[in-house]
Amino acid sequence: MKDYFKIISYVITVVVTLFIGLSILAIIVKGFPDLREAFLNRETQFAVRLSLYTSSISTVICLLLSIPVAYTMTRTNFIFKKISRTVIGLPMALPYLVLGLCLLIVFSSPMGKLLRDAGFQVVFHPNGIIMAHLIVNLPFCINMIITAFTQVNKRLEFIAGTLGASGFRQFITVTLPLSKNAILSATMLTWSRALGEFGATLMLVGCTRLKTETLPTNIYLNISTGNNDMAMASAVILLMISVLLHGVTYFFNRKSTIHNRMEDS
Amino acid sequence: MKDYFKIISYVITVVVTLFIGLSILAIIVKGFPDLREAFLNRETQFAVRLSLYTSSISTVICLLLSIPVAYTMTRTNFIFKKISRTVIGLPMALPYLVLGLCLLIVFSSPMGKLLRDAGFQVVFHPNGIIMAHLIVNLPFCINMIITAFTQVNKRLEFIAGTLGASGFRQFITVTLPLSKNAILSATMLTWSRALGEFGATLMLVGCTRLKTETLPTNIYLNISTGNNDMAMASAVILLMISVLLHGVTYFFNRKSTIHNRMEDS
Amino acid sequence: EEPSEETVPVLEGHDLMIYCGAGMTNPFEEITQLYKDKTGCEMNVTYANAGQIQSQINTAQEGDLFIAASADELVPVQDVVTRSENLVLHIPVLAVQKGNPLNITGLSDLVRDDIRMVLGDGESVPVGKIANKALADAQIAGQVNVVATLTTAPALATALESDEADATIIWKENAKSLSIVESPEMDKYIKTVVAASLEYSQDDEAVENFLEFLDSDDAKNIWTKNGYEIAE
Amino acid sequence: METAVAVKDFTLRRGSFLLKSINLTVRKNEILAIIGKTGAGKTMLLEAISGAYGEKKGRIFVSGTDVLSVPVEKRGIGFVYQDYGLFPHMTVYQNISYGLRMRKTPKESIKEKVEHIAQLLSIQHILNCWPATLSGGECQRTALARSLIVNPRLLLLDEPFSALDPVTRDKMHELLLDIHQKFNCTIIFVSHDFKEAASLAERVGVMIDGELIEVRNCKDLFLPYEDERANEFLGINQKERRVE
Amino acid sequence: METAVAVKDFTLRRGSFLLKSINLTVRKNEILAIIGKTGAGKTMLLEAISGAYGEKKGRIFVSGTDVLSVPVEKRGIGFVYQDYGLFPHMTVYQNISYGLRMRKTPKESIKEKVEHIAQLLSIQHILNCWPATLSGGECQRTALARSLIVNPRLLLLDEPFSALDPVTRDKMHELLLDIHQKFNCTIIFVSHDFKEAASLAERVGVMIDGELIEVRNCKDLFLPYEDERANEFLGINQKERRVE
Ligand SMILES: Nc1ncnc2c1ncn2[C@@H]1O[C@H](COP(=O)(O)OP(=O)(O)OP(=O)(O)O)[C@@H](O)[C@H]1O
Ligand SMILES: Nc1ncnc2c1ncn2[C@@H]1O[C@H](COP(=O)(O)OP(=O)(O)OP(=O)(O)O)[C@@H](O)[C@H]1O
Ligand code: MOO
Ligand SMILES: [Mg+2]
Ligand SMILES: [Mg+2]
Repeated sequence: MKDYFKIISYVITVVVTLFIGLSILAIIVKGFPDLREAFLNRETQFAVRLSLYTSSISTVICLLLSIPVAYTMTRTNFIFKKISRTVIGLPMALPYLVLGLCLLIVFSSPMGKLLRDAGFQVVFHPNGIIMAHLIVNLPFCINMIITAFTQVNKRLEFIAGTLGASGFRQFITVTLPLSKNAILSATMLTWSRALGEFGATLMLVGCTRLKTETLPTNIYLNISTGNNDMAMASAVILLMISVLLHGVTYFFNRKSTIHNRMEDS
Repeated sequence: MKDYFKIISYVITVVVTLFIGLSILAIIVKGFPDLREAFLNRETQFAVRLSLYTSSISTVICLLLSIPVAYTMTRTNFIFKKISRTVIGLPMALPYLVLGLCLLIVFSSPMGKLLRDAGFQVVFHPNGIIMAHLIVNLPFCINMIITAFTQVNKRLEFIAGTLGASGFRQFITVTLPLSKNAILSATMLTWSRALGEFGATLMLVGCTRLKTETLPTNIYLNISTGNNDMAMASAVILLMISVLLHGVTYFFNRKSTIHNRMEDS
Repeated sequence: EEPSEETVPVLEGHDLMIYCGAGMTNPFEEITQLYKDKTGCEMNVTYANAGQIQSQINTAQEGDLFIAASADELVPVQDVVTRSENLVLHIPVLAVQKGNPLNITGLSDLVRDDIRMVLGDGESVPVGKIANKALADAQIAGQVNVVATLTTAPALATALESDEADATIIWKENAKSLSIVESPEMDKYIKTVVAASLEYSQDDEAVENFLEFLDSDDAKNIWTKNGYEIAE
Repeated sequence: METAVAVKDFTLRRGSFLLKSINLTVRKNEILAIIGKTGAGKTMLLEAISGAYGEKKGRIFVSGTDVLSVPVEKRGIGFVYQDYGLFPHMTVYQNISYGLRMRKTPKESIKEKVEHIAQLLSIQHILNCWPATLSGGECQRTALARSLIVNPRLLLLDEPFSALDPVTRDKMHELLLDIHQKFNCTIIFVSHDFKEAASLAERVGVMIDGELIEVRNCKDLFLPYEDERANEFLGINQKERRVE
Repeated sequence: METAVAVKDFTLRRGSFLLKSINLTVRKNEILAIIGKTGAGKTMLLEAISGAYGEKKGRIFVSGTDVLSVPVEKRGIGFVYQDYGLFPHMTVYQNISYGLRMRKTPKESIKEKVEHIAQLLSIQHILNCWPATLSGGECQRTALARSLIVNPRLLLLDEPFSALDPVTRDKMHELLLDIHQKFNCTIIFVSHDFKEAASLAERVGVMIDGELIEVRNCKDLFLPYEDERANEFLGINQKERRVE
């Protein structure tokens, strides 16, 4: 039975890998001839920079917001916990396009106009890309981190308390490091999603070339122009960034802690 | 310090809730007047059914595939592990539109045509919606489940082995239940994403009314024709489904196991 | 006009697969519904923006017809177009916020620095291409304050409605909640909606018949009702 | 005489188990042993004294203040758990130094202190190991070191020597008495070893089925009890009969 | 005489710790105790015998076959870990019945057997509890019940009675001898209690610093050893000198 299941698992793994691999291969085959051109294209270069910049910033903000929210949800008795959690979960099943439209409505409202006059422009402005990423990613990221914090044994935090750690430091020195893997995984998913997001972005900031054009927008525009090969070339660049990103997370995820006697140090 | 951090966390929670809540409010305000009409509309009804059907099926398939793949990655020494893992992670940062295009290319290839002749049509067919959901969700789902399995103490599996459980049953009775929370969370995220996905779907199967039109494609079309209010009405329906879905996961997530002496049974 | 003069063949059991520009969803939906009711022909219409449709046609290599917002959209698929028919006129207009609060009277006004413009993307969006051409012809390209380029005509309209911009160039049918600047300058950019039959089609009978129907008054009425104009 | 711990009518229900109306006073600097049958509620009592249970049926005072009114990090309580509760993501060194780091002790001073206590507990050689790789006795001594190093006013030890071999255990006994003298702390420890209890503590509390039957001076430990269960537990039945 | 366990020149390095070339033969149906200083490698030796380490410096045979050549579920080995290793997501009942469920035993028969063994180990009252709520001694007995219920041919017990009070411990000793007789199994157990080792086992192995110094008959346990560390560990130094 053991081997039976193993074989099935292997087969499924191979099938899934082939399914995804073949699809990606399509990108590489189509995109490769134009890759050089894409690299040299000023617009593409700008899009790469803007994508990296906005997605990195939005990922950091997303984590900085998600961690305290997850803390509130799992470690305090904040009275609005339940309602907050429900509200935050709502956008998950909505198409990004709709979320973009929502943001457009919100930030075009008198309140949004006030913000703009105060110097924080969102609509048609690169800031909006970050906002779009945030509304797309926050619900997922918060959810994953809540799951992670829930797994941490609260007694270890209490022990940290008896050793003199305040609630905050218990959290920083025990809860957070024990959730490290899950947080890293959440970071990677968030970052990936931010890099690839264009539905909400397009709606909120449009696709002004050399101003609000991210790599996915660039791809969308190219596909919309029937320029599939250039689109695929940009997609190959995204793929490269993605591989790099995986490398980075892998680096942070290196196992330093031994969790098992069977392992050797 | 403790209270300081707590207060900041509360403030952030409130801000995030307001940010998301206001955006959602925009949907409800705009969509509510047309909601009745949307509910009575035969097309919308069809889209709701198709969305529920395809997203549920794709979520189940996604889990059925992700679990063995994650098993292979974390519990076996399959030789292609590393390469599989890398390939599977690649699509994460790609815009869904590109993934749809990839699938379109793959399934329009001679191989795809063979599949179609064998009775499995994908392009412009509801099957394609499921395929689109799969390529969008598999990388995320697999990643989350790998993270979950990695957290499980392998010694418990060994102990199960000494008690007579084969590798497969160790997995079923120990690894899987101990990852329950994370898997539930992954299921919900996957299902949500499937419900809201339209980028890849639109590319692969189009949006033929009463045939391949899901709720998000319906929304997309309405937005593309300037019919924002009808789009928002459909979005409200999606919201309702999403709330239901949260309810369901919450139900399965009810705590039955006591993980802490401080709790009472 | 009397629609039921002609004898309508029964096309029960036939089906057509049609790509249609997303911007024309409303009228075309009505037309196909009417046609289906009349003939029993199964109509599978899929809507998307032109570029996406071009990708789908070239990659999937199937489908019977492509309804495009202008003949320009046929270029990337011209090798597989067997026949194309002009349907109705697609009218681009200079649109401003309701009531024209900034009192814009023509293209030349757009250089004023109190006017914020939004335009369609100049390469991927048909109205965007038209706008670029119009601005260039008016010799004001580069002098107008374009705050953003967007990807769909309705999005441009939405931008004006929510006071994020003051003027734009869009199709007439998108400007229902805006004011249109009546200026003849835009007339030369009028496009024609075309229906192109594709070589992948396997059902000549149905294609022929539907193309005929598109030429009928029944169909044309629906177009005009939606803001399009009949070609002379 | 100052009171270090005062438990007043403390009652706690968990599932079907009931910790029944405990009354206990521990003097400052006293060493109190608690013995009792497995599942009698010894651990629960220690946990309650540490303020781990938020419920308030009865009250518990540590150094004169209600333990629940003070945040855990200000209570000055050290706790060595029966299952050690080491931080799995920190090495032995990091585990032991944790309390000092929370007190912002300078680095060199930390190093010195950790090495000193590690030497006393014979765990210098594992300072860089991860908890998951330690042997039972090594875990226990690490947990002991971790709470001793911050000199808590009150030390709660739950079977702190159970995983040690006799030689090491003797060494630890001496060490504990040493520390008690040096740092003037109050110690409550649970043990299954009557000899150990009697040799380390001044008084011994006997717990059975959620009740604290009696607290006695060590020398009287084996004198007959009113409660029959206590006699049975301490093996006094026979002796008594022989006496009769 | 049949051999149950044969360890041949087994060597294992973990971090800076070395289990040095162990040679050990255990007869079928024998009860062998292993004593030794904390951190000496007792647990590691048991783990190695159970086939937990995949490495192959030296070999280990259980019932005549190389333990690594048989998948773990076919080895017929029961293991009670020092830290119990209970399944946290199963109740005590589910933990105990786990092995029977894996053997597809009928439900009624499982119920009967679990209740029987729970009674023997005095844990009937906690069958529906979750491991996280149990006391140390309750965990230990649950772990014991869980491995006893499937009648393994070879039982490896790592300090199986350390968390029990003396009364319960005595009861468990009797139970173990009972089970040994009834089911004809081979038992290797680790203990810190010399008396316990001597009273339960036929032979005792002494481990120090990763070496298995000697395996002796119980009655000779306190006779002098060649290895000085063993003498010191067993407190023989003085005696020996007195004899001289
Ligand atoms: N949350 C809970 N739910 C149900 N029962 C509980 C809970 N917490 C503790 N118990 C029960 O309370 C009893 C007392 O537990 P405690 O750990 O205090 O015993 P103990 O005296 O320390 O025993 P030992 O010597 O075995 O460690 C046990 O029977 C335990 O199962
Ligand atoms: N993976 C590992 N890495 C480093 N050191 C390890 C590892 N596994 C075990 N050790 C060390 O091996 C030594 C022997 O451990 P073992 O658990 O066998 O001791 P023991 O004899 O059972 O002690 P105790 O009586 O305290 O339980 C210990 O010093 C332990 O720290
Ligand atoms: O009708 Mo279009 O092709 O979306 O402008
Ligand atoms: Mg206890
Ligand atoms: Mg051990």
